[in-house]
Amino acid sequence: MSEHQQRRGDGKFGRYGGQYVPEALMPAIEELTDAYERYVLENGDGFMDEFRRRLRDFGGRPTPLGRADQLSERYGIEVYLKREDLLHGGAHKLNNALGQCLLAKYMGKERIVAETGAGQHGTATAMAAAHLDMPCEIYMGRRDINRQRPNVFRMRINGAEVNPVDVGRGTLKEAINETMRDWATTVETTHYVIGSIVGPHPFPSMVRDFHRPMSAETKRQSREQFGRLPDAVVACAGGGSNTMGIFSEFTDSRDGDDEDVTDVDLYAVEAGGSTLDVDEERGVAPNSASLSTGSEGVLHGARTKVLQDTDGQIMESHSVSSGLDYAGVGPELAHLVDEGRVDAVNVDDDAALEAFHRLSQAEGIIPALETAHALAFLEEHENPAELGEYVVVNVSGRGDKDLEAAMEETAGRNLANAPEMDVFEGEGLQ
Amino acid sequence: MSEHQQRRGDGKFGRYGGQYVPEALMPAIEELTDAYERYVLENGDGFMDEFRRRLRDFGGRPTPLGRADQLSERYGIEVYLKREDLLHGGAHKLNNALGQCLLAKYMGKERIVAETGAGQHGTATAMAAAHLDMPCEIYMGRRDINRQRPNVFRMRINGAEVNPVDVGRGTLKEAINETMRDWATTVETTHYVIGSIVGPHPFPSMVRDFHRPMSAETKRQSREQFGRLPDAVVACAGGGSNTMGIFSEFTDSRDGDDEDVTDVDLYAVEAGGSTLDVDEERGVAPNSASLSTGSEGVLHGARTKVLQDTDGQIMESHSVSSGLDYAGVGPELAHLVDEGRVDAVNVDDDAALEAFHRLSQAEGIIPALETAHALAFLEEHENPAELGEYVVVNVSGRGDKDLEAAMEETAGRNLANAPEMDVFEGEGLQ
Amino acid sequence: MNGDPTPSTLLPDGGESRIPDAFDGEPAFVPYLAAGDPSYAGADCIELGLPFSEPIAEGPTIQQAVVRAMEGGMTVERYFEFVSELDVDVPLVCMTYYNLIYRYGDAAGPEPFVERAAREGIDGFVVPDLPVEEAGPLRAACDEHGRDLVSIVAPTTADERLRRLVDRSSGYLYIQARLGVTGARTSVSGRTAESLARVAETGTDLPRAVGFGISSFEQARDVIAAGADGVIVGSALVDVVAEGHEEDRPVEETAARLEDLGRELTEGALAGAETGASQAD
Amino acid sequence: MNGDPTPSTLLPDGGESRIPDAFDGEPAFVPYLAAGDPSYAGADCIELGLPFSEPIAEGPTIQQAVVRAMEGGMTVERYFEFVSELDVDVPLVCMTYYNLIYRYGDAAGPEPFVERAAREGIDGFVVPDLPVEEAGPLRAACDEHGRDLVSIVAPTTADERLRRLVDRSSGYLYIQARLGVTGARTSVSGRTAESLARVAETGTDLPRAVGFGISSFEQARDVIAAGADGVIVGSALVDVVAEGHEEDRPVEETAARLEDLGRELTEGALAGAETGASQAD
Ligand SMILES: Cc1ncc(COP(=O)(O)O)c(C=O)c1O
Ligand SMILES: Cc1ncc(COP(=O)(O)O)c(C=O)c1O
Repeated sequence: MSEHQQRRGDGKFGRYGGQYVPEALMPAIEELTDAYERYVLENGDGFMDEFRRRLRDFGGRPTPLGRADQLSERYGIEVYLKREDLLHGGAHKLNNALGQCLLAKYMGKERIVAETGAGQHGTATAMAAAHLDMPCEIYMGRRDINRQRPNVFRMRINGAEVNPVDVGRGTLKEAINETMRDWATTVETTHYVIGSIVGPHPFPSMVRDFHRPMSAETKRQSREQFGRLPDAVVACAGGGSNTMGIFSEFTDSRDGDDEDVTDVDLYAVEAGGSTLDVDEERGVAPNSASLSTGSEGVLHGARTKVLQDTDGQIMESHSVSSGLDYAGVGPELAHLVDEGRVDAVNVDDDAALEAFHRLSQAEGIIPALETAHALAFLEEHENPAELGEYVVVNVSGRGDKDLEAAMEETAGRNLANAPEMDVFEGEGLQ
Repeated sequence: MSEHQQRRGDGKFGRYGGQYVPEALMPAIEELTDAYERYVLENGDGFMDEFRRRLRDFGGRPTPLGRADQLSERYGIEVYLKREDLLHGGAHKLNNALGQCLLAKYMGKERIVAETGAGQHGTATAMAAAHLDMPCEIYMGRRDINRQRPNVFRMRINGAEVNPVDVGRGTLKEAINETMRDWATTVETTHYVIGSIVGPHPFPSMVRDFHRPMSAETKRQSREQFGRLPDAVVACAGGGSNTMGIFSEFTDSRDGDDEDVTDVDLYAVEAGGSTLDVDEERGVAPNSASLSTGSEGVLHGARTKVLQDTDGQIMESHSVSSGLDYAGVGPELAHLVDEGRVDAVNVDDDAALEAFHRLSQAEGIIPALETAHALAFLEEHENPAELGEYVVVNVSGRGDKDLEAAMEETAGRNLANAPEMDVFEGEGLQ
Repeated sequence: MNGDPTPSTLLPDGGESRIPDAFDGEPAFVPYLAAGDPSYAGADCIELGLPFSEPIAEGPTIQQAVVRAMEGGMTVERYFEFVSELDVDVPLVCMTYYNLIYRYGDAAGPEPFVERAAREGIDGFVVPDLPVEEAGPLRAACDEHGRDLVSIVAPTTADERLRRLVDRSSGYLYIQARLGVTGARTSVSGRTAESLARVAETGTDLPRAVGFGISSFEQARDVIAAGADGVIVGSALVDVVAEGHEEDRPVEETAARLEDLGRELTEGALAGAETGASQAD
Repeated sequence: MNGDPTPSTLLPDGGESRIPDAFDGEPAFVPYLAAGDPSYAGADCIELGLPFSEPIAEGPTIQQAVVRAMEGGMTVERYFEFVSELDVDVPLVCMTYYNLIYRYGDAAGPEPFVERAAREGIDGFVVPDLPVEEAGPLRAACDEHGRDLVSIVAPTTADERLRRLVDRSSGYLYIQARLGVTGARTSVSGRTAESLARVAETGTDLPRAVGFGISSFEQARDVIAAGADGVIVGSALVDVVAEGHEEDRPVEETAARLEDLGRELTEGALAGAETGASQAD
């Protein structure tokens, strides 16, 4: 089997992956698979060249890798931050949104649809679609709409339609279902831009490849800045796109590297929510830790780890961060955890909020609440020195979208390091 | 006179500039002037090396220069965008805030104060101070606090104190006065990080130099991307820091360039507000066009162009964008306009709002309302082709801070290209 | 993946699927009902929905039915109990999503579910999120237990793919009348006729039932006239049930309305059969 | 910039500044009042504020007075009218910011303002935002019209700078008692004594008046005892005026209170002079 065929794959990652979608979508999935192979894997018509150019000139790649001086001191190790928060739109999400919108254009599609949870994928898609002059509709759960109003504004301002999804709890899961329905109706003219490394093949592989620059840059920048690869890379995992994006160059050594990239430890930090315990009765998991506590199932087109009850009904997940609040996870990540290549860990809501404030105050970077989970892992670790000398944390996004949510969630808790809140509540400042 | 001495200057730009500050501050101003010369101009102790490294690893420099496909088509010229909106914090402001906070550290100062209008300089300063582990207090007018709440949140989250200024109209002017008062009290331990190329020498020169990378990158990127320098560079002017930042390499040819940098046309776009007419009676200028309509005066430490009545009382200025809402302008910019090197132009509130929506929808970039003025200049121009073949517009910041303001201001107007607003008002989406 | 196509005539012993009989003779009327809804007499075959929390192929009507059923405490166990108590003498097709089939029982894989379903009297399965590529294990389990696995043919299914799909189907072919999700519509896509013609070209013996949006006499008539062997009616019936729920109607009244609508559609189908026959002349 | 230091004794003809006389003999009491506030008898010299929209060197008390005055319609013209009508026989010092001086009249530059001020009876100027580096043109205009330009000496003013500053001052030296802005405080910075000593070392003949935060008998006593020739009292008096405004007191009552406070401070200054004299023994 040639390198190329191996990369192309069959959409299976060990026992995970596959294409569990309605027949009506299968032709589109096949067409997309062909396009993925032709344009992404083989750079047909110079697709990848244009993609990389637009990532640079529109997206702002490469993003920096920067030393976190205060955190390094705090943990006694060298902490470096990969700054996806500086990508256009404020999160890693644009890598994928731009890649898929561009691919849709190469495929002759006329319309873009996407789901969104936190609104980050939706805003990224709206921006990419506007940039490429394509009409765009975003499905978003009603509850998320209320939690992430600024992102709703942004999508509308970028000219996208935002379609509220009222079914169920009104979060990401329902938005995905609804987008699939749209796609099943409009599949001939429309491309569905999935927001993470989930869904049927070729999405998990394709989305990972669009996010791969994170990893390639981290490799190069680590060598430039401290002369070698890091000992560990830490990223938060919702669907897992920022995780697989920054892990991907370390999971195989296909570039013929001298160094053993597989020596780099990889940590996927899930949202532990309020507790890892599950309320089977009500079908509620007060967390989003599908890698740590989920079981094998089929969700949204792929076999993977999911939060489900004994019948196989998908549970309501929970996280203080909308972007991690999802009952499934990418099949490749599930596989890498099974294989022992990636460590799945988790931190709870409180720890994430504290980490949110810690990074803001110590480094002058307000992280997304999703990202705060990755940072909390360092704090929660009994002995960070065990992680190694150089640790890279993926700052998957900025926290501007989370200001109101973070303030609200902070107000109700007794956090060690939160700023005085009264000033926000109209007394001090209004 | 050597190159170096010429650069150092005496703080005068033709008839403008100087040091009109209380005696108590003069020693600090002298100390700062020494530090500016030693660290910034002479790279003492490797200051500029560290500054450039932190601008890269923390700030995200270089920012991209990217072609605006849709605008280029619309105007029949090649429009390129310099993406300061991708700088950490969301505006060019960080260049200066990081430079001054680092300088304060080299000078052994223990505390940072700053004024802010739109909140962009305040957030940039809060971030830079947190990054460098220095305590920080920001003065902000009460009215601006109410107009720019997200930025207030961000400053607080970054650990800065935000001190409301209740005097007068509660905008930038009053905040500057109040910060000067703080500084006059604490000058021995505190550095005042001025937010634009205003104030007494050495601030105008120093702030310009910290913003100079915008210009140096634009030069290099233009050559890389279209093989020569642009025909024109357009930037919005409040105090004028993003303007002078991106103009500075084109105002002299000190780097011994072959090409005649002075062939590049430079446009400073001021806020025309609702009208250029002035209400002398009430002391109100419904615009912030000090270059176009102001007269020579002394404001906040420098002689420059200011909006004032016949007595010399400073007028209330106005703009839909808080960041341009200032009655003065940097002395160097005033001088360059007098000299004919820079063209001062202006666009009104309506044109700026339309440009805000236009860029968002056409290019997938939501600009700051300040930036929208620079973009509106292209639209308002009778014949953009007269500007030349290649035009660079400085996207000084992103519009996330302006979402609410833009929505509100849009709702009251009859703009050609605004998205339906009902969806934002709770009917459609809430 | 199971490479052996298994036409419905090749059923192992231990109980046979009754589905082939349902399409013998006159056009079949195949109502879709959520388990627990008032049962329906007059059907030739019943698709009985087992609700899944992520009904990605369903329109609003059936989504709401799913929510209703799940809030009413529907579980896989109760579904099977309901099936076993059901007093009808037509074939039953279980319509559900793959995860419920896959997760059932102690061992991973579809076999335990199929085994239990067969035991309770289910004749076959329609699984909207299981394309032929992933259907191997379920196909194997169905073969083992003599059940049918119905394939959906979409308007977008190209000819080559259609052949593969026809080869691996049993029971009947579910011809999807139009793109999109389930839900009652007023007209039937012109592509239905096209699909039926394309299926005919494959030379398959499998009956073709048309579903997605069938809700009226005219629609039933038209699809049968175009060559279908039966009509599948889901949302139109579920709407009647939903209305009954909303307006708190007695179960008998809803059942009577279902019967009326069923009769209308059956008559439409018969009318279509006549047209079809006369056209074929 | 005017290179010639011009001590206050060298005044050209055409009316002389009366300021030197104010510091002859007993310690001088120099109240600061906004133009328009009730006038004050008992002063040796009066600093009369011309309000500017950006009073960067003032604390809240005087900021509020500025707002009051500007809302009351104070203009440069009215200021001069007020000065010309003022019925006091002590020297008057105009305290304002440079822009108002610079902008006055048709020609740019400070000369027209100084000319008019001299004509209306102003003896000198204190301009808080005009350090010696920028004071050349105003100094020249003052010389031309025989007016004094008072320099402020800050606690942060280092010795070399102090010498330059002393050289270019006339009238008196305004010794800033502490860092910060104007405003009444309860104690006087220890740095005041230090400043006075450093000024003494320069050997200048110029009288030294201490201001910034002087509000009580004790403070006045202490600064005079430390070698000052006078006390400048601003915010403490303006507070009395502001209170009068707020509580709508009759002008005479406010004037009486001002007189009381003035007496207290004058007495403090006298007490300080005695201590100073006895210490000098
Ligand atoms: C900033 C940020 N980080 C992480 C995530 C989680 O997604 P993923 O796990 O696919 O990276 C999101 C999703 O919205 C996000 O916005
Ligand atoms: C995005 C942006 N652009 C421009 C300005 C105006 O400042 P300056 O004229 O100094 O660049 C501001 C000030 O807040 C700003 O936030």
